[in-house]
This record gives sequence, structure tokens and C-alpha cells, in this order.
Amino acid sequence: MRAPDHPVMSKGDVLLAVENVSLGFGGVKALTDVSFDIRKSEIRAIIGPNGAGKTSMLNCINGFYYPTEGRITFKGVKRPKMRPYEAARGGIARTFQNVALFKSMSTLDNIMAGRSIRMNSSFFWQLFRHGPAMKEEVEHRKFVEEIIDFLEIQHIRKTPVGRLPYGLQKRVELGRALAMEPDLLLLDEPMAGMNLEEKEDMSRFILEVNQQYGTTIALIEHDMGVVMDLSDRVVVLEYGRKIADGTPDEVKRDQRVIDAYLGVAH
Amino acid sequence: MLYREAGQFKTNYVSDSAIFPLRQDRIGLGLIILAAYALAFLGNSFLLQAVMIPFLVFSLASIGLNILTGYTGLLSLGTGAFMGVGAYACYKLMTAFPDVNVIIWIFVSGFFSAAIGALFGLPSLRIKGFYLAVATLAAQFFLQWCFIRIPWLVNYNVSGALDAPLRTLFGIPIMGPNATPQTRYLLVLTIVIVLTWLASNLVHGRIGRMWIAIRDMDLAAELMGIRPLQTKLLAFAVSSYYCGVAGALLVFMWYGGAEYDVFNINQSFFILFMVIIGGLGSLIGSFFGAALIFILPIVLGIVLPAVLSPFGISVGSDVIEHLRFMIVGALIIFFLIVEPHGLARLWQIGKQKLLVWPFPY
Amino acid sequence: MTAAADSREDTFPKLLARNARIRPARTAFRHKDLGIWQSWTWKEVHDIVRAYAAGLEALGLKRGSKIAVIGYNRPYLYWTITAAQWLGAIPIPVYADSVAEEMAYVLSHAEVTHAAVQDQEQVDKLLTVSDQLPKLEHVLYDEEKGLRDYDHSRLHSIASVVEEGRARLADGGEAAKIENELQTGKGSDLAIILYTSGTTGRPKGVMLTSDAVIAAARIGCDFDNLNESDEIMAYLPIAWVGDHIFSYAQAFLAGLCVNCPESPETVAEDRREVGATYIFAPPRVFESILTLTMVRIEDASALKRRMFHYFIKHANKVGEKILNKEPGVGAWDRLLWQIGNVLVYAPLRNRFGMTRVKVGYTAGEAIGPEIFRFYRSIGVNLKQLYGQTEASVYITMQPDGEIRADTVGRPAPEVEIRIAENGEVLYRSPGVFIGYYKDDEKTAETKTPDGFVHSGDAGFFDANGHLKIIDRAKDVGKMRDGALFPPKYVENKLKFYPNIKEAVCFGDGRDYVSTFINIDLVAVSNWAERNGVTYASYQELAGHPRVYEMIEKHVDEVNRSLASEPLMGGAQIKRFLILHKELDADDGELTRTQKVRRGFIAERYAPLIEALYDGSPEADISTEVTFEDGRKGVISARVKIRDMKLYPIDKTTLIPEAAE
Amino acid sequence: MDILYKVFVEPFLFMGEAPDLLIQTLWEGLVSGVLYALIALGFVLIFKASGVFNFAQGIMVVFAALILVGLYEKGVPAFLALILAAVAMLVLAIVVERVVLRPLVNQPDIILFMATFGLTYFLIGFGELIFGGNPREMITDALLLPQGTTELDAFGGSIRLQHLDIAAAIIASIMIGILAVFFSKTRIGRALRAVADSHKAALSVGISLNQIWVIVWFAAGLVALVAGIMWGARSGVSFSLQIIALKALPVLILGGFTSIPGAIIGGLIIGVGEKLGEFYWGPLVGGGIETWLAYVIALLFLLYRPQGLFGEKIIERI
Repeated sequence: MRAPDHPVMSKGDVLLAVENVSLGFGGVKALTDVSFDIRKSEIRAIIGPNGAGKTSMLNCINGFYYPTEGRITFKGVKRPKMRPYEAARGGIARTFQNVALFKSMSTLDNIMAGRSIRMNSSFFWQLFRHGPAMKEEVEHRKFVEEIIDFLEIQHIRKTPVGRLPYGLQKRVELGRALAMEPDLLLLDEPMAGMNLEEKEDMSRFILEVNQQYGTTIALIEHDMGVVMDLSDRVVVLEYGRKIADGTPDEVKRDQRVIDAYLGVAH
Repeated sequence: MLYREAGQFKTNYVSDSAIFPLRQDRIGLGLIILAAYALAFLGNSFLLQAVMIPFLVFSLASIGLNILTGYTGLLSLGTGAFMGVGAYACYKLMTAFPDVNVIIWIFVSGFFSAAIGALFGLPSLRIKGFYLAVATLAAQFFLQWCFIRIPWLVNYNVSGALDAPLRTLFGIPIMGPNATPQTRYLLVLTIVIVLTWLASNLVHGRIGRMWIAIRDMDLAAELMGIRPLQTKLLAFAVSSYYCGVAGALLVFMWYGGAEYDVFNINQSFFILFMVIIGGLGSLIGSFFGAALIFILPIVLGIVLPAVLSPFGISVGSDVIEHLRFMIVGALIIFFLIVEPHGLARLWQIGKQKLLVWPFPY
Repeated sequence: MTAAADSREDTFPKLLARNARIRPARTAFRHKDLGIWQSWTWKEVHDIVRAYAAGLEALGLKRGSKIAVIGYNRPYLYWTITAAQWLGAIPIPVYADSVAEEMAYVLSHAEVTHAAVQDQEQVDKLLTVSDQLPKLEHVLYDEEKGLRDYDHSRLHSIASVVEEGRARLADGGEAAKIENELQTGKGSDLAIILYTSGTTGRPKGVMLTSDAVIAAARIGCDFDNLNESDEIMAYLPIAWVGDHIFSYAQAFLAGLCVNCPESPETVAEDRREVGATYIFAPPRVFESILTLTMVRIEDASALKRRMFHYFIKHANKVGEKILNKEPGVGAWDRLLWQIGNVLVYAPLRNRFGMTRVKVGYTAGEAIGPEIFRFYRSIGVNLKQLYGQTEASVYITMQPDGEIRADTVGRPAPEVEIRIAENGEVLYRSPGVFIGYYKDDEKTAETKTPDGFVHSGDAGFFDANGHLKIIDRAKDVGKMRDGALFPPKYVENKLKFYPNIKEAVCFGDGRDYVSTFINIDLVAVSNWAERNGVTYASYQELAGHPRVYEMIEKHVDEVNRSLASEPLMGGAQIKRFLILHKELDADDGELTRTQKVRRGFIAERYAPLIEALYDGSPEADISTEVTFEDGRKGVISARVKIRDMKLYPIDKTTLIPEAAE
Repeated sequence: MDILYKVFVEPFLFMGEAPDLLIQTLWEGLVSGVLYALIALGFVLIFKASGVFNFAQGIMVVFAALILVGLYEKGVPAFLALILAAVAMLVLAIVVERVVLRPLVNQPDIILFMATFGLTYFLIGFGELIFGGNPREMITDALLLPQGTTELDAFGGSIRLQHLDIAAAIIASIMIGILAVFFSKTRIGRALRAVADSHKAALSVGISLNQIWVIVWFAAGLVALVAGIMWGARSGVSFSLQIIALKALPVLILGGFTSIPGAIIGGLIIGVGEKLGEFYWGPLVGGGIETWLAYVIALLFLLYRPQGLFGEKIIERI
């Protein structure tokens, strides 16, 4: 796969910084004064018990919500209030906790749809499905096929995703996000509802994406176990506040984390 | 059963992403088109004038609405009005520039309805579902009001009606009272085939995927960088273009002349029926829907008296009309219960069955 | 053109050069990759292989060195074989699914210096056993995925080797050297070593010369008229002799096109897309396709189901005769078959991906006659052959018009066969091997001084001169009266009935043959439903008198069929019982590959065997079993035994037509 | 500038100059607003309980009125005809539940919406088959609805109040009141509210979903009957009446699809707004803007507040 569009940053630089972010809906505070950063080419996990504000955090990062206070800097630039598609075009891709695929489309078309932002042949040629339009279609198809190959989903290439089992749907969703060639990939509970084998597969893919393409990954997990093996650094949220931040080992030893997880069945 | 997939392998992406990858489908399509052209020479004027021309025109309008409602998931009740815009635009253009071939004006008139459609599509960014339907209803009633209140649109014609002037192509009358049903049928058929082909190209490419993405999961689509407003407006524009051309054909190639109330709210509903019964998100479904909703009542009008008379029930034409309403209504409910995804789904299932024959799956 | 026309090309690289010359633009290989069938013409293949050979030479591959080829069917792995042969090196294909230890044995036994593998998985396997492979210098891989960060000092992508070779070929001297290597190769050179897994002991390396492989390939090509317009699907292990002959040797010889599937999961679909004209599959593949067909058709609407069964029945009646172009089929029956062809047979062939099949082969083990006939009756020209690695496959084949379900055909062209005293089949042909690699003792045991090879299988020729294989020679026992007792032969006859899942026969050194039978739960419960037999458990069903009655009919038919074969008549089943539980690998009764462990069963069910031979009408047995959840328990049962009527052995009429 | 003056200044000056006309317009707007609200109520009832957007509400109005008038013409006493018309609406509710709703349960909204289209067509055909397609007079006298006009002298002019309008306003208000009480005070009413929240909750109250559907469709039928009488009395009973049902849409948009007070207030806003617009601004563009003004008002309102007047702010989640 190609190098990302912004080669100016190198491994270890801060790709995205969250500074004192708070988010409220009416009277309810989902996030309170959260700060952390995500560095280039790392796997960063955001964990916490249910209702800790993990998904809200992700939604802030990709522009779906705008923080009520604080600021988010991406690639060194403070993020203005923006529409989600602008964040996507800026290089942030994501998957969703409850798979949000385009149900009626095939695996192939879903991932092709992920290429939409990189396709720009004119409407005119699209009308004729020839010339530049077809050339572009073929070019991106090749790219998508590589993703399909990478995720080992050749056998479901032309199956409508609505008919796929959950585990495969999650994989297709990852493929769709990869198709965007993001600088930052957000994964919202990528392993939720999976069996052990599927979890292992998914972990392998996440690691490979990170290693092969150097994609920066931020992932949310409810379950601590998987995350600890996978991530370089972990930030722990509880009731919308950050309670710990560090390497998996540091976090594991943190008393507040242990307390937060006590009594939480998982 | 008829399919032989064996040996139909693809060695490049162009042929793999063909719209009809299977040879048998291509042959079938070719035969249908051939038959449609042959009909011009085999069918009588009644068949062409009263059945085929309107069927094709309504199919085209259905394709238009299907692009918006079926592919992009935006419900519209303003189809009739958008058709009207096309018709009035065509009339103005034809009469203002009589020297330019009318076929060009038919295609150009669509751009006017596309623009109006996109304008009324603007609220679609903020409102969805039935709420959006109300926005399109505003378009319907407002435009209809314009058709009545702006006499300029009909060149200050006292009757307030549109009429088809005589126009020719290579000396053959193609519009107006002298144009034979055969010529008009051939013209309409060609236009419909060309526009269907273009629509098929669109919905199978990047734009189609973006539309479907918006329909299936608009938030996910936006988070993938698809601009919702542009995509929706494009759908409105393309959809209205098709409706506009259909409207122009409706008035000038079928009726030969019409008043504003051709484009009333009932026309909008009529087209919507076709789309739903035919199948949301299917081009071929648009043809099926048009056939069922338009041709079925005609068939009933012929069949019902024949069926009822042996029982000594002689029926007036008004009773036939009422029965037609009832039967169409009942059929709509029946089809929705049997196959809510429309005739296109039945067609799909049928094809799939042939493909896996003799197995059930 | 048939392959026999050209005989100057005595090695595969030379055949490749010839193909590039006489059919440069014809497609040689296809591989479904990245969603489409990537294709290469003979000329392209030739250019790649030539460059590849140059690249391999640069990596130190020399005449006589060995290179392992490990992976699924990929064009570049086939080309590795050719490139190695170009240089006079010996390719050693290895089963891709073998575990690292097995692989290490073969690789170290063969003293390979190079290995070309498919992907990361295989590279990892080699890395884990690298300490056992001190001679292994370079590892080449086809798919780069996951390997980017590996140490590349001894690891190369095949593409980079080919590129390197291409660059070197730009130099005239190098090109001449490579050309020289090509010409130096002779037909009598060792072309390949194929390791046979073997049921016992370590794998043995079967050494085959180019002459042998090409001669064998030619036998097959001429026999069935294969030519460059044919297509084959390469999906069986490349280390297996069949694949080497069909998808490699015959492809190069006849110029036919080799199609590699996308992945093991997509073989069925890929096969349908390609529409191969020349197919090969072991019986279990045909069997599972048929089973799936029958299961699926049961879900079809009643009308379709009736239509299907009606026409299949009709095909059963006349289909084979029509395929064989035999006389005696009435016009009406022909018409009916044609209608059936439109409604059922042709669509079925389409679903199976067999629409364009010119000839299909099955071999390796016995195929059920119903299964075999089913395919032939719907118009698939399926044949059987009997072959071995040591013979470069071909020993016997079925000529057109003489195809029967119960024999493996006549000796293939240029093959001589004789039957030893103990029933063992011996053969001699131009395709036979030189010997086992580094195992002269075994070679001497297997090859007679006059060049005949012990097949290890027992068999006999029937009245029509067709060979029938009955069992492994060492498994064929003798009954007390001296009659042959081939357990597998009898068991297979039983197992061809769908209601019988497994059968275990006893009789070696005994007065008569007796049998354990395992019913097939799916088939029998279906039967029970149709016949109003109610039951609460497997055990109850197995012991049901009406089930016994039904199985008894099957056994009786088997006896009748055995009686009609002079040599086999003594092995008729005198007594049988139906086991109260399914034989299960979890209980150690079957191997993991679902083969019966005869000795273990004899031990475990000793009381039952005793009862079979002491005349008692029933016997008690209790066995420990492992349930699906891993719990252990004991089940006990009283099992009934049935006595059978034996038929007089037919010594006079040697017509094995009534084989059922 | 002239345009701006004509649009933004002159109409208001005119209002101040002739307050009697303003009051008259407001009154007329109020009356039609009440009737819009009544029709919208029918929608809300069904939407709340079954999630179905009942396009057939309009034809139900016509159908109910036609039965009433038709029976009366056949010689049935007026009030008996009224009861029989109500019974007919009950039968219709049962048939609809059996034939349309039950087989389509769990289908997407749009499918159910389309089914009510089918129902509309069927009822149009059926109604015309039985009663013929000609417009009828509503039997106002027989139903003891008042006729005549009262003129009030006030605001420097005179305001004409049709007695019928007064009656309509009163009856509609009573109807709305009854429904409000029904919903908040009775067991079934509470169950209906529960069903709007969750189908499971309704089941726990011990009423089957099917029964609830019959009840709401019947209630909507009764509302339709009342609306039919009122509209019929004002402008005759004909199939063109069904188009007024579409007017209920902007009302619903304003008021929200599930809110009864919303429907009432929405109805009034639309009714009054429409009449004011037509009277004061209509002449600027040649009149007749009543046909679309309601929709444009709703549209503009939607752009400002997509969730409607009484809807909660939608927080989208993913």
C-alpha cells in the first residue's frame, strides 16, 4: 500500500493531542478534562468500564462531536469545528462498535466505497463508465483486492455483507477503513462479540496493519486482556475522566485502574 | 437452468466489474432490446400509443425517482412537479428556438428540472425520512402553483395548456399531430435505452456506491469522507433530470398536449407506486413497476368486462374504473405482503434460481 | 496435435522452450489472484523460467543440487520446478500441510540446499527447524505478505530472483551459459524426487527421470487426446505424483492450460469459473459433491424434487449407454434424456463446474459404483485409473467404451502387468522409477531384477481382462480353508450402501467371514422417517429389527456379488451384527483421517467377535465412550447377531456385470 | 425597495388599518386549523401506536362521510346512520388489522406507508363503486348542525361568524378533549401510550398488539367521521377532500408525529398562517398560495428545528 499523504511526520511524533477535553450533552457530562496524545505509528488503546466515555472520546477525535471545552490538535494543527467527512478527508478512519457496514453492498463494494474519497473521475466519465472512470475503477480495485488478500476474505468478495457472520463483518469493516489509507485508524471495540479464534485473527490483522504500513491505531476495548498484548500505550477512562495513562504494564499496576475494574465482570 | 457459468472467467478487472458479467444475461438483454425495436414494426398503433409509449415514459420517471428514493434513500413526493418542470422547460425551449432539433431540447429540458430538483433537495442535509417527504411536497405544490400562475410558461396561451408543435427529424415528423405512434415509439424507446444505460453506469460506479452508502448507513458514509450534501444533491439533480425528460416525453411524445394538472400530486404517488412495487434500488424494477402499475389497469379494463359479461353483469366504464382502483390498491398491498422488496427482488430470486438450478440455493 | 508428434524435447525446460516457440500466445498458466484470473502465455512463462533459472544459478543452485518446493498450487512454484530442471537441479515438492518435523525429515533426507515456498507460514515452519537443516542455504518465497521485516540475508522473494536473473541475462555470456545448461539436460537425468507419505514408516523418495515422467505423461495425453485447448484445475498437492503428471508434465507436453485456484476455500467456485476440460479428483471429492447434491435437492420444492429424481432415474437407466454410444437405447429414451439434459443434467454439470469436461479421472481408492455411474449417467465422462508414484501414475486405465464402476480398467499402453502367487500386482512400464533415494534396500525389495515393480496391492483380472484391486497385498488374509479374505474389498462393497457408514470384517484364519456394521445415522434416520420406524436413540435405531432387516438385504446382495466372483466367493459374510454405537475417533476406534483401526476394535469388542464365532444369537457388550463435551461414560448394550445365507460360488460364468 | 415595502410593511399596515379583517381572517384560520388538527390527530393516533404513517387517513375522512350521507339518502334516520357509519369504521379497522397490518408486521416503515397507499386506492375504488363519484351535500340539518351567520360589529367593522364554524370548532375541541382524557385516564389509553414507547411494555399491560391496532384504527376512524362531517358541511363531500389529508403533513411536522398537543397547536399555526398568508401576501403573487404555503412554512420551520416543535433534540449516536 502507498505511503500516507503526509510524510512529514516520523515515527514517535505526536500525531494527535487531546488537551483538557470535556464534552457534555445538556446536563450530562460524557467527558471531563481528558488529555492524552497519540504518537505516530503506535497502537494506542483507550480502555475503561462501560459508560466510561470511550466512544464519546472517539467521536470527538473524528469530528462527530465537538468538545464543549478543550482542544484537539491533529498533525500539529488545532482542529476547528468540522463535519465528520472533513475529519475523514484529513486522514482519520474508523470502525464502529456495532458494525456500520453498507448492508446491501458486497464486501468488494463496501471496501471500494472506502476509496470514494480518493476517486475523482468526473461525472461525465462516470456516466459512460469508460475512459478515466474505468481506469480509476480498475486502479482502485487493485488496491482493494490487496486489502481483501491481506484480510483473507477472498471467498466472500462478492457476498452482500448483510449475509455475513458477525466476525467477518468486522473484518470487512476494518478493510473499508484501511481502504481510506488513513493516518490515524480508530477502532471501536474491534473484538467485541467475537470468539477466541476470531479475536486472535483480528489481533493479528491489527498488528500487521501497524507493522506493515506503519498506520497509527487508536482502539477502544472494554476487555483489558486483549488490549494489553496489543497496544504500546494505554489510557484508562472512568466516568469520563482519565485515571491512568502509560504502558500496559504501568497501567496494569495502577491502583485506580485495579479499583475501577474490580467488580466489573468481564 | 439456462446459465452456464463454467468457462466464464475474467482475466481483467474491466470484464470482472462488467454490469452483466454472464454471457447469458448479455444475450437475454440483447434479445429484449431487439424485441422492443421489433415491436415498433409488429405492434399496432393502439399498442404503441396507449401502452408502450406511456410505459416507457413512466419507466423513465421511475428510474428517476428510484435513483433518489431507491438508491439514495431519500423519499420524494414531488416527482410529478419535477416532471412538469421538464415539460414546461422543453415547451419554452422548443418554442423559443424552433430551429434547434427538438430531441436536443428534450435532453436539455432535463437540466432545468435537475436544477430545480437540487434546489428543493437542499433541505435534505438537515431533514430525513417523512420530514423530507414534506419538503418535496412543498416543491410539488409550489411548482404546480407556478405552472398555473405563470402564464409566461405557456407563452400566454389562453387555454393555459401545453401543446406539441410539429417537429421533424430528417423530414420525418417526430412530434405533433402528424407524428405516427411508430416514430414516436422508436424515439422514446431510444431515449429510454440511452438514459437507462447511463443510469446503470452511474449506479454501478463510484457515485452509485456513494448513494447506496448514504442510504444504508449515512453516518458511516460521512465518516468515510463522503460529503452528504453533495452526494444527496447530486442524487436530487440526476433524479430530477430523469423525471424532467420523462415529463417532456409524457406531454409531447404521448399526450401531444396537456395542462398543469397532469403533474399533480397523484402523478407523484403514481410514480412512487411504480418504484416501490418494482423494487427500490433496482433499474429493472423501475420497468417492472411501471408495467404493473400502468399496464395492469389497461389489461383489467379489457379483461374485466370480458370476465364479468358471461355472468350477465354488464358493466359501465365507470364501474370498470372503480374496480381498477380497487384491484390496483389490493395488488399493492398483496405485493407488499408477498415481496416487500418489489418485483425486482422476485426477478433476482428467479435469476438466482436459474443460476443454481436444480438446487434451491 | 497429439503429444507423440514431438520427441526431441526430452526434458521439461526443453518442452517449455518448444511451447514458447510453437504456441507463444496461448495461455499456459492462470492463477486466480486479487480477484481475477492472472494469465501467462507460454512465451511469458518461458521468459520468466529462463530468468528464474539464471537467478537461481546466481544463488548457487547447481546441477545435482536439490531444491524443495513447498506450498499450494501456485504458478511460481511450478515454475520453480522447471527452473531447477533447467539447471539440472532436482526439485523436491513437499506437502504444504505437513508439520515442521515431517518437513524437516524430508528436507534433510533430500539434502536440499534451496527451498522455494509459498508464504510466511511455510517460511516460519522452515525457520523453526532450521537447526535440523544445516545444508539449507536460501529460502525463496512467493507471497511477500508478513515477511517484510524478516532477515533477508538468506530469504529472497521469487520475484526478486527472477529480476536478478533477467538482469544477468542481459549479458550475452550469461545467456549463452543458461542456454548451454538447457541443452546439457538429458532425458535420462533425474528429473524429480517425489516423497510418498506411505502408511507406515518414514516417507520414501521416489526418483523419476525426465524420460519416465514424459513417457507417462504421453501415455495419458495420447490415451485421451489431450491438446493445447484443454484446461486443467491444479488444486491437489503439488508433491503428489498425480498433480505432477496432470498439472505439470501433461501441461508442458500437450500445451494445456493450468489453472491455480485462489485459495483452498474457493476451489469449488474457481473450478466452476474455469470450466476445466480435464479434471482429476479422488473419489471422496466426487462423493461429497454427490452427497451435497442429494442433501440440497431435498430442500427444493416438491415439484422440482420429483422432476430431479425422475430424470436421475432415467439417466441411471440410459445415461451411461448414451455416453458410451452403445446401441439399444430407444428414440423415446433418448429424447427423454435430452429433456433431462436441459432440465437437470446440464444444469448439474454447470453447478459442478463440469460443463466442459472432456475426460475426468478418479483414482486412489475405490469409488462407489453408484457415485461413479451417477456422473457418467449425467454425461460427465468420468473414468477410473490405477496408478502409483513408482509408475509415474499410469498402471491401468479405462478405455472409452469399456468403463465400469468395479474395475480399474486394462493395462495402460506400454504397461505390462503380472499377478503374483499371493495376488499381488506387479507392473513394468517406461514410467517406472529409478529407485528410492538413498534407500537401495527398499529399492531392491520393490523392484524385481527384470524391472517389474511390486505394487503392494492385491488384485485379479476379470473375464474381460480388466484389473480389479481388492486390497493391500499384506492385508489380504487367508481363511482356514485357504480361500482369500480381502477385508477392505468386502467392507467397501458394504460401504457403498448409503445406509452403511462403516464395516469391519473378520475372517483371517477363521472358518467364515463375519462383520460389524455401523449404520449411517443420517441415511438411516431418513429411511426410518419415511418408513414410520420410531426410535429414541442411536442405540435403539441400530438394534431395531426393521433396520436389521434392511441391512440384511444389503449384506445378502454383497454376498451374491461376492459369490459371482470366483476368487472372492469364499469371503461371503456368514454372520453380522450392527454396532450399538458409532465408531469414533475420540474413542480411538478410527484414525483422525477416519480410517478403521482394525486391531484396536478387535480388542475392544472381543466379546462380540467371540459371539460371532460361537454361534450365539446375541451378545452383551459395554464400552467406555467419550462424549462430545469430553466427559467419559460407559454404554452397554445387548447386540443381536444375524445369520446369512451363503451362495454357491459361481465358478463357471465369469461375468462380473451383476456386481451389486 | 418597493418589493420589500410591499412584503414587509404594507400588509402590517393593512392589518392595523382594518383590524376587523384581521380578526375575521384569524377566525377563519382558527376554524380550519382546528379541523386540520382533527385530521392530524387521526394520523398521530395511528402513528403513535403502530408506527404506521397512515396515508389513508384522508380517504377515511371521505369514506366515513360518504357512508353517513349515503345511508341517510337510503332512508336511514340521520343519527342511526351516524352510528352505522361508526360501526363501518370499526369494521374497517378490523379488516385493516387482519389484512394489512398483521401480515406486514416488522416491515420497514416505508412499506407500511406504501400499504396505506394501497388501502387508499382500494377505498377510493370501493367508495366510488358504492356511492358513485359525484359530490354530495353533507346532511347538516338532519344532524342538527346550526346554519346561518352571526355578524359581530367590532373593531370598526363587522366580523362574520358562520354558526357551522362555531359548531365545528366546538365539536372538534370536544373531540380532542375526549381523546386527551381517553389517553391519560383510561386503561386502554395508557396501554396505547405504552405501546408507543415499547411493544413489550404494552404486552405486559395485558393487551395484545392486534387489539391495540384495532382500537387505534377505530379511534382514527371516529376522528375521521367527525372531520368528514365538519369538512363536508363546509365544502361538500367528495373525493377531492382526501387532498386535505395531505395538509395534515405540515401540521405533523410542526407538532411532531407523536404529540397530541403538538398536532393541535400545529394545526392552529398552519390554519392561521395559511389564511393570513393568503389574505395579506397572496395578492402580491397572484393568489392561490394557500395550496403550498403550509408546506413552505413547515419546511422553513424544519430547517430551523429538524425535530419539530415538541420533539426532543436528536443526538445522533453511532
